[in-house]
Amino acid sequence: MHQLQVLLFASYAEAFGASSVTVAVPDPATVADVVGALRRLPGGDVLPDAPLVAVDRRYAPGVVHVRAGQEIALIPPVAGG
Amino acid sequence: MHQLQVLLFASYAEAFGASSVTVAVPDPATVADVVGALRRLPGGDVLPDAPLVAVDRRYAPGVVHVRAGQEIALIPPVAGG
Amino acid sequence: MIRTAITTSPIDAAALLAEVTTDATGATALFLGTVREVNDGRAVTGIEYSAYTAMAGEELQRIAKEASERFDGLRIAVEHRVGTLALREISVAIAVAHARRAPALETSRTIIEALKQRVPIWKRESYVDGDRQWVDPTTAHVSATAP
Amino acid sequence: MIRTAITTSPIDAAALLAEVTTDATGATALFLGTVREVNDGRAVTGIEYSAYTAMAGEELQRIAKEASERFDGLRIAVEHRVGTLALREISVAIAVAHARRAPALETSRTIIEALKQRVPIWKRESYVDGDRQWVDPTTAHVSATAP
Repeated sequence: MHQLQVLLFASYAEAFGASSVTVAVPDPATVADVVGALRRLPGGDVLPDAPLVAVDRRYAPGVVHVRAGQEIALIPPVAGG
Repeated sequence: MHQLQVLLFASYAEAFGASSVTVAVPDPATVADVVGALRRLPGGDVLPDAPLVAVDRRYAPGVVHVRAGQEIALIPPVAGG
Repeated sequence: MIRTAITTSPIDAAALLAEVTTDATGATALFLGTVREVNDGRAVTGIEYSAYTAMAGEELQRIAKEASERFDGLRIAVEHRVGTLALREISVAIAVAHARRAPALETSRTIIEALKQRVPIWKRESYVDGDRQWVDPTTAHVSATAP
Repeated sequence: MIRTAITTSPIDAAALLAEVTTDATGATALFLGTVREVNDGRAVTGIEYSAYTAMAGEELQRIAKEASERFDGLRIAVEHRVGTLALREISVAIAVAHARRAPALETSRTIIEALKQRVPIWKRESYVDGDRQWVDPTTAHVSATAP
């Protein structure tokens, strides 16, 4: 297991009560592992079935591997425009 | 036969050398009769097969009847915008 | 709300935007036609737009009215300029606002396409070499006239 | 030419129009998103836009770049504002110019649709009754949050 920091925004930041959280995930870990860990935290019940995740500022599907040092962010449903 | 005035614009005004012309057409006359008469005037060779005609400021097909007192105009290919 | 005009004055795009945008609209689409320096491979120095003004005004209003009937709550302002225009000046401005973006965008497009087909306005381009020609979109090139 | 920005300053639509329009362009399409007073049947007094600013800037640039590759000679300027906006203020402006109208109009539409799908920006509406809610387009209604 290792620790990864995940950035949170907007409604997710409110749900988790923080602008970032640290999750413990297997090493190596995938985006899906990160989402699973987030879902088990207090507030994680607000997450939809497949929340959007960005790795290093690009959307990344569940199968992508992530490691410490990457910028990982959980993206609520976007509402720009 | 009776006389009808026809308004001319842009390239057609140049071709006929006037901003309006008077044509002699059967009574009753149709838009097609007017176009036929215009085609026989000096400059009338520039007209395409089916030039646009407006009667009282609306496009009118060849079969429409026209009479003196109506505003009849020959419309070159439009190029607004 | 619909306002259409054939005008001899310079077109103020910002004024049209302000005219159609309200507290109830969430999307505004603006289309501008401007004079460009090259057409059909020739260097253009200016364009003279002329119109069958009375019919052009009525036809433009009919086009805007027809387009407005496809969606509720559209706000439409259209101006077409006539006279001599320099490079980069605005020849036509179509501003459409609506609560939602799709009606605003689609109506703007509907109006410019119909305007180009139906409004009796003509343009004569002036070229660097002093020549002038009427533009004929139906032949995809300009038709020669006396300079 | 492509310029995109996430900005905290009021958006100047006229400046974007001037930025993309040149002697070589003949058509300019502008899309504006503005704050409207009613959403989902509730009276809105203002909107707070927030962003994952670093990614939003990069994603907006990627969207504009992808859109620019469909036609040669496009000129694109896009700004999205963040912060607290009042009614009628501009949240997003997309200005696209091209020699011809179809590329300008289609590119403008492509960009706003992609922006709404992909750029990590969120909005929280404030209502007359003092409540505030995050807007969630995926559920077609707002999701309740603590006021």
